Amino acid sequence: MKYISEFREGALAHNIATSIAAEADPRRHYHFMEFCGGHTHAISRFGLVDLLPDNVHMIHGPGCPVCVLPIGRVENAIQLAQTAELILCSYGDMLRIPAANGMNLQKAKARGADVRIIYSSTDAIKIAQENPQHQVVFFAIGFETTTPPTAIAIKQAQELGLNNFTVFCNHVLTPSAISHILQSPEIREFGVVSLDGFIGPAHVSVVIGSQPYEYFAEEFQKPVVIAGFEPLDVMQAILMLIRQINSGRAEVENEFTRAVLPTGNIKAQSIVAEVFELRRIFEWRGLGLVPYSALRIKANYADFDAECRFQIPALSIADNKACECGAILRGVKRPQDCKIFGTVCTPENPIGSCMVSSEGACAAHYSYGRFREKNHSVTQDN
Amino acid sequence: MKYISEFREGALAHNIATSIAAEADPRRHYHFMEFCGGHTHAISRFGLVDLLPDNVHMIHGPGCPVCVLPIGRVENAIQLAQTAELILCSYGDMLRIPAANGMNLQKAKARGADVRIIYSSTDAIKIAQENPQHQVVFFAIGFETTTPPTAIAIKQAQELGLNNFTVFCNHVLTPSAISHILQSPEIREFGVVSLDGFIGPAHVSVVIGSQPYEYFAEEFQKPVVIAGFEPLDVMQAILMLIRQINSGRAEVENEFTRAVLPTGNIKAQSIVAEVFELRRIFEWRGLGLVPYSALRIKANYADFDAECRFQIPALSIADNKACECGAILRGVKRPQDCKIFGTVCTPENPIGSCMVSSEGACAAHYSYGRFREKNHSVTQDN
Amino acid sequence: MPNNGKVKPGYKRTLDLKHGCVEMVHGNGGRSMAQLIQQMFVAAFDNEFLRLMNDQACFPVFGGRMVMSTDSHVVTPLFFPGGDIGSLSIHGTINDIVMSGAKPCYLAASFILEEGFPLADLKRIVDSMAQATKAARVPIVTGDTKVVEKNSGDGVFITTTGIGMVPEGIYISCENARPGDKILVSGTLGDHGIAIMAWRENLSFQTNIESDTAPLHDLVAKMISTTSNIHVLRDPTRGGVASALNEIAQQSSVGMMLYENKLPILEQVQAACEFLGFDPLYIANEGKLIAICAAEDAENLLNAMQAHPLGNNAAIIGEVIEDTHCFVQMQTRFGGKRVVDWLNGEQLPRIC
Amino acid sequence: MPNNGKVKPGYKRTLDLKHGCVEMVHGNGGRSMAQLIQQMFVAAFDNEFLRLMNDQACFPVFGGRMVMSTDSHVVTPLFFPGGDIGSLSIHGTINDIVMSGAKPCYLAASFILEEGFPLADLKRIVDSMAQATKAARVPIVTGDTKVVEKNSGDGVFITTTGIGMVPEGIYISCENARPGDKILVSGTLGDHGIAIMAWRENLSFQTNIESDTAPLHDLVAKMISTTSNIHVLRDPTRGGVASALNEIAQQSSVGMMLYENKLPILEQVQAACEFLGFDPLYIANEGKLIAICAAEDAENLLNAMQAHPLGNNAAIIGEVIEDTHCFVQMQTRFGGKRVVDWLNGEQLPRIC
Amino acid sequence: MCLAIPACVEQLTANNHAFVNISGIRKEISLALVEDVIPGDYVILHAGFALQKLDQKEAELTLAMFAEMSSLNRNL
Amino acid sequence: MCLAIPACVEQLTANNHAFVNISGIRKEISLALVEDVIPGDYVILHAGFALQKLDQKEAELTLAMFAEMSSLNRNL
Ligand code: SF4
Ligand code: SF4
Ligand SMILES: [Mg+2]
Ligand SMILES: [Mg+2]
Ligand SMILES: [Mg+2]
Ligand SMILES: [Mg+2]
Ligand SMILES: [Mg+2]
Ligand SMILES: [Mg+2]
Ligand SMILES: [Mg+2]
Ligand SMILES: [Mg+2]
Ligand SMILES: [Mg+2]
Ligand SMILES: [Mg+2]
Repeated sequence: MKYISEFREGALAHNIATSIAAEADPRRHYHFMEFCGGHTHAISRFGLVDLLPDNVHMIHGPGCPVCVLPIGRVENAIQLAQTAELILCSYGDMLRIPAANGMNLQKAKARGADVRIIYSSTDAIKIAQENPQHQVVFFAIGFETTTPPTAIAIKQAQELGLNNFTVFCNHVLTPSAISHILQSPEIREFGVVSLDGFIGPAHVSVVIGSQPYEYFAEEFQKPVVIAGFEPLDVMQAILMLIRQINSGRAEVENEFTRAVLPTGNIKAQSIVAEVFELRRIFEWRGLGLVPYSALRIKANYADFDAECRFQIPALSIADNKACECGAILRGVKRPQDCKIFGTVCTPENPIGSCMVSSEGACAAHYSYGRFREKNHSVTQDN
Repeated sequence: MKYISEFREGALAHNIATSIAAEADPRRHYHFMEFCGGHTHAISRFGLVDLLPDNVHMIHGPGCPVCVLPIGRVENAIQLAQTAELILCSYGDMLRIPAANGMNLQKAKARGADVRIIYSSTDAIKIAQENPQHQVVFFAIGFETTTPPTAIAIKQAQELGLNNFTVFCNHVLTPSAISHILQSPEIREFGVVSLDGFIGPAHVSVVIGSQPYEYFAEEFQKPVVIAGFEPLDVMQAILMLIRQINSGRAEVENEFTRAVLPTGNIKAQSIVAEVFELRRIFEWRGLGLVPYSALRIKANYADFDAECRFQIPALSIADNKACECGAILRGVKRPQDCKIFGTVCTPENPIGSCMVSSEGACAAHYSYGRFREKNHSVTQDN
Repeated sequence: MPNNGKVKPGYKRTLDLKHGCVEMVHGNGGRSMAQLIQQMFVAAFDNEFLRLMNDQACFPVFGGRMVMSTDSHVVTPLFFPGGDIGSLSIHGTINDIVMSGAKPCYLAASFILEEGFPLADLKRIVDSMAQATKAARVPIVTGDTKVVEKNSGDGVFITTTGIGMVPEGIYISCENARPGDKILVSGTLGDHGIAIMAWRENLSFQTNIESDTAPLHDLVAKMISTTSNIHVLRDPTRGGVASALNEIAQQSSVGMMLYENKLPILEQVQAACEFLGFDPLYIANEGKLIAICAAEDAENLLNAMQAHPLGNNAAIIGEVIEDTHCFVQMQTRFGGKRVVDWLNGEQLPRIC
Repeated sequence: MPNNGKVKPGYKRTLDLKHGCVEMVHGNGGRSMAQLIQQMFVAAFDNEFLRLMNDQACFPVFGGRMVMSTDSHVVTPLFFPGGDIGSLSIHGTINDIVMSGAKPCYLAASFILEEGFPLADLKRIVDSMAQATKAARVPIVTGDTKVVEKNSGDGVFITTTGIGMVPEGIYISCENARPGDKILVSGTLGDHGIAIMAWRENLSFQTNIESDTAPLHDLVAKMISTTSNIHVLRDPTRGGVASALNEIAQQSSVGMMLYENKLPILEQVQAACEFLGFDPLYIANEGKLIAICAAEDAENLLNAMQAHPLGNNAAIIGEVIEDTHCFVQMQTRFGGKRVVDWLNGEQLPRIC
Repeated sequence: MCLAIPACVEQLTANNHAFVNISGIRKEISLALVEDVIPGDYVILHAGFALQKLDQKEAELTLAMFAEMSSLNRNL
Repeated sequence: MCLAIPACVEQLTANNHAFVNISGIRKEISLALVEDVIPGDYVILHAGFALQKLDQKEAELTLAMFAEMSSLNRNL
């Protein structure tokens, strides 16, 4: 696989690992947050932790759209799906996110809701065309990467004059989330969490470019290295972060030059700007209310806004008390710090959203990393 | 089974048979038409032919609503059933009637049409209430017996204000059919068919009474005995017909006094009169166009008339050329006179309608009487 | 806190049998499926073969003649007076095995579950199967579970397959009917079919007829020990006695003559048939058998059958005759004759 | 004119295989069903046992250890590159039988047909089954057919059940894996699952990957003749290699260590997995097996497998280790380690 | 034509309906087409509707006539 | 987050779509978010859309850097 396989070469990884080991200062610890679930997944899937020295710590951030969607919005989607004569289109990722009472879209589907799993936003348009007598709602989620396809679908619906297609918009913004974390009391006031640098998103940055990160590097004096999602990219980014720290720099560097330009994809940005506008505030699971952190559909396109067409109540539903997702998403705790990790909360019966997506910190640790726990406390059960 | 079992007593049958044998004049033949499929069925099911002398001949008449419905109307029903978002409700009898190209409602259902089999007209009302977003059409067929329940359903729909319920009305009238047969050239002009008397319908007469038959007895000088559908009733009616003929009478007699009054069921008649009116002309399978032989829904109830709500083309589709149903329904031929009886035309793949209902002359002969053919030409096949 | 390595066996969170329902994950080969199989099926059917949880069961057999039979069960409603799809699926296959004179030994059960089917209902069905296998002393030794999307199935379909061993000297098969043989049935006809129909939508009527679903291996064992002259055994399920006899007539190239006045039919069953326009000879039975045996043994066999709880109402209902056309005929109560043909079309409620 | 008594055998009007479709009457036990069975199934599967058309098949067996296995097949789409539900249903059950080391002997096949299913498609499926049984030399000796209403099924479901005899001295079972044993697979992983997915609605992509569906009895016979030290055989179908190995680890109370760089995976399969967000270890195979054998015999066995057409790409992919937690782990290409867990949830196309 | 059977009215129910009993089979039917039906009456049931009351006296008379013919025949 | 992979554009199709090839897997995707894509280009494919052209020269440079580090290490 051209441009994939080359970036997974084990031999090269060993060399970068050797450089990291050589350059990491044994007298200190390095704490890096990979903001993105994509990086979390790569780290787990390829077992990168085994290639890093003990004093280099990877902290999983909130960059997984599945993990950060608040229960209330999932509940809204479930209620939409349960509406008679309504088809809810969703990416496969959303099916297992637990809402209230352990309900999720998959269970709603099993109980009769018409939920269609789509691969692309344009599939939802097709379904709307094929089912003129049904309302078709696209449950749109995701960061800046996934927003442009939603914008295209809305514009397409307008061109086609579809009157049975709407979008339930839940698109969120990466920079706001990073700001929020850096301004959190744990980091800012109490210093409970030391965060020495960020690995910046790969595909989000393809769209928004590297410039938006300059602010963090300057304002918070944290180095940022934008990296691809292949394991060599991640290793290289870690090395680049160590080098910045060792040399006292806090800059935005781009390891993913093959796809990320400083300005990103201007065309995609302008299409998004045409269709969407900022929400004043939006709830993130784990992070709470984050100002200017999400998008909504502009009034011009209100005909395609499910929040205009349907009664969608603002629900704020608290997470399960035992669930530590919030702290985990902010980098304050690790999955194994959660009391119910691997016992009550498992990938089959996730309690928190971090146990759902394979990019979620808890799911990644459960599915890929469990054997590392010294007492193997969480065993294969049955 | 009270009032059923008593009328099936084999011992008593033997006695009536003895009387028939004793009283039938050996020097002549008696040809009796049982107008109704109910009698045809009883004769076949209980093997009554074996109890009659050789000179008493039973001729099966057109009194089976399945057999007389013209292909065009069946085709209309199939097209309705194939309409998107439309539910066609039908009595089970209609499912296998062949229309053009061997299609029938059951095959249409298999190919996706929404056909619901109901036991009562009120079931159709229930289905309409439960499916407000669908058009529900009741495929109403039958003689005077089945018409009142349809009338009740239409009145009920009006009371409930149902705007998704209509009736595709195919109700036909018994007396017109009998007239038509008696006036047919074979009987009237050429005397090809000798018809010495009629066994009059059981349950039709429950509704219309015995008076309507007086006309035939007088005008055509044919005795009529109204009889119940149990085998003893049929035997007794045959005996009564023989006695009338032997004594030169041509009267209307009532064997079915336990349910038939001279005036019939006045209440049912008035409900029917309120909802329906005569059609000027209607096609009968086998008989062709018969004047004033069917009912349509009155203008007052046009909201519930499928022929008003939907485009229902007048289709006149010829029967299969080989099919002798027409001649059989008029008593001119017997099933075994049809070239394709039991070969191309079988109950599994009926070509004509007489092979569909177990009351149809061909089906009755195939399913119950085949063994009687001297050369057993139609064998059990496979 | 993470538990300390002393995990007791079994899934941390057991199946929610109260509110849970079948989901696609229960069929995907992953851990949820393993849990369903473990906690639902293995728990109920427990035996040494199944417990190994291989994709196949292994067991010792002795040489000889073996029979194998399979049936898919797709009944609506799933629960009905006298039984449910679970017990039916066990009895059905045991009976097909037994109709060769064999002793049923092992069963396989395969489930096709519709997404959304309540686990509580599944549990009820599985328990009913477990009870039926226990009563019949025939274990389910292997199985399979598939889940299909909502509206691609109908709650649950169960396919059971059984194997059994035929005792030395027994040769019972549907091509063995001979002119002169007597035709017996083990009890009243049509009970199962009518019990089921009473629960169909748009047809509902009240009755205390119950399904006759029952395993017939005991009865057959007794019959075989009474006479070695049984030529044919057959359970008249779908299509009823009429279709079964037509098939046998074909297979044996014979005709048959039934006596209408000997047919054991419950009055309620007859009444239901009258008002729906059905004929009890075409209605399904699930705990009855047809036996065809040499005339000289018929009375003996009848007595043996009547002495068994499942053969109380057994009767000799006719005889095998010569007929190159293989017609099944009936002497009516009236002294007339008629053909008793195969079932044509479907049994649908009629107005004429 | 009515024909003169010289009726040739067979139904007067044969099934309309061109335009016909399954109707409820094909499942009601009447003559239409008999015709479907005769002209569709018996005609295609013809053999001395089936031809008797009893509700069960009877055949001789020799004493010894016998295996039985059953699987329902519910695949979508019904026809796919490399096979169809028909061949799959034969191979699936033969393979489950064979995974015990047994020689497959007889099959039963039970069909659940959805009203409206085209007879032409059914014929294609049945012919494919017939060909598969012929190629594998394992006859279908008994069967069943049910018809369910439109939208209560999904075209056709096929449940096959097989029985086979285990040769003297063979004891292969999933609880026999021992630390130190080597883990082999017979070929590339995930071909079947990806070939199927390419045809799913809303997911369509073009590929020339074909399903690997194949009967493995020849390969296994060869393997068994090579070494008597095979401890475990398993076909990694639903849930893929990962789920199968987790199950075996549980059953044998061992751990496993896989080597990522030894896994035989077609580049196209890997590519499809990358863009859909799947892992080939969890994708279904239908013509592959996992073998676990004593270390000293592993190379020998590998050579034998590679010499067989169905084992060309066989590889030693890992080893059995001691682990009270029964983890299946993998040494990644990167030199890291990770758990290879059971499949969680469903394999759905993802955006993240 | 026109499948119909005698059924015994057991219990009147709402909306001019009634439960009838046919040898143990109970079914709710409509009385919209008949008048003055009370429990104990027999009605002719067709497609869920009572078409008419059955005149029990006339039924007995008919049966008596059959029986009489019987004895007549025996005397022949 | 944001599963996306490099795919080679093989053939432009109607409505600003194109067939891409990923090691033999062909799929039709939308080019609505990118400009000036021609067959032979690699694009980053996400949820059925090309998000960006892949800069092949930069990719080679990155790989070269990895390789260089490799030789450096060997020299250590
Ligand atoms: S293990 Fe489950 S409950 Fe605990 S933090 Fe993770 S997702 Fe939340
Ligand atoms: S046998 Fe068939 S084709 Fe011939 S008259 Fe009867 S119904 Fe018509
Ligand atoms: Mg069977
Ligand atoms: Mg059976
Ligand atoms: Mg049977
Ligand atoms: Mg299986
Ligand atoms: Mg359903
Ligand atoms: Mg199996
Ligand atoms: Mg299998
Ligand atoms: Mg298997
Ligand atoms: Mg069967
Ligand atoms: Mg379907």
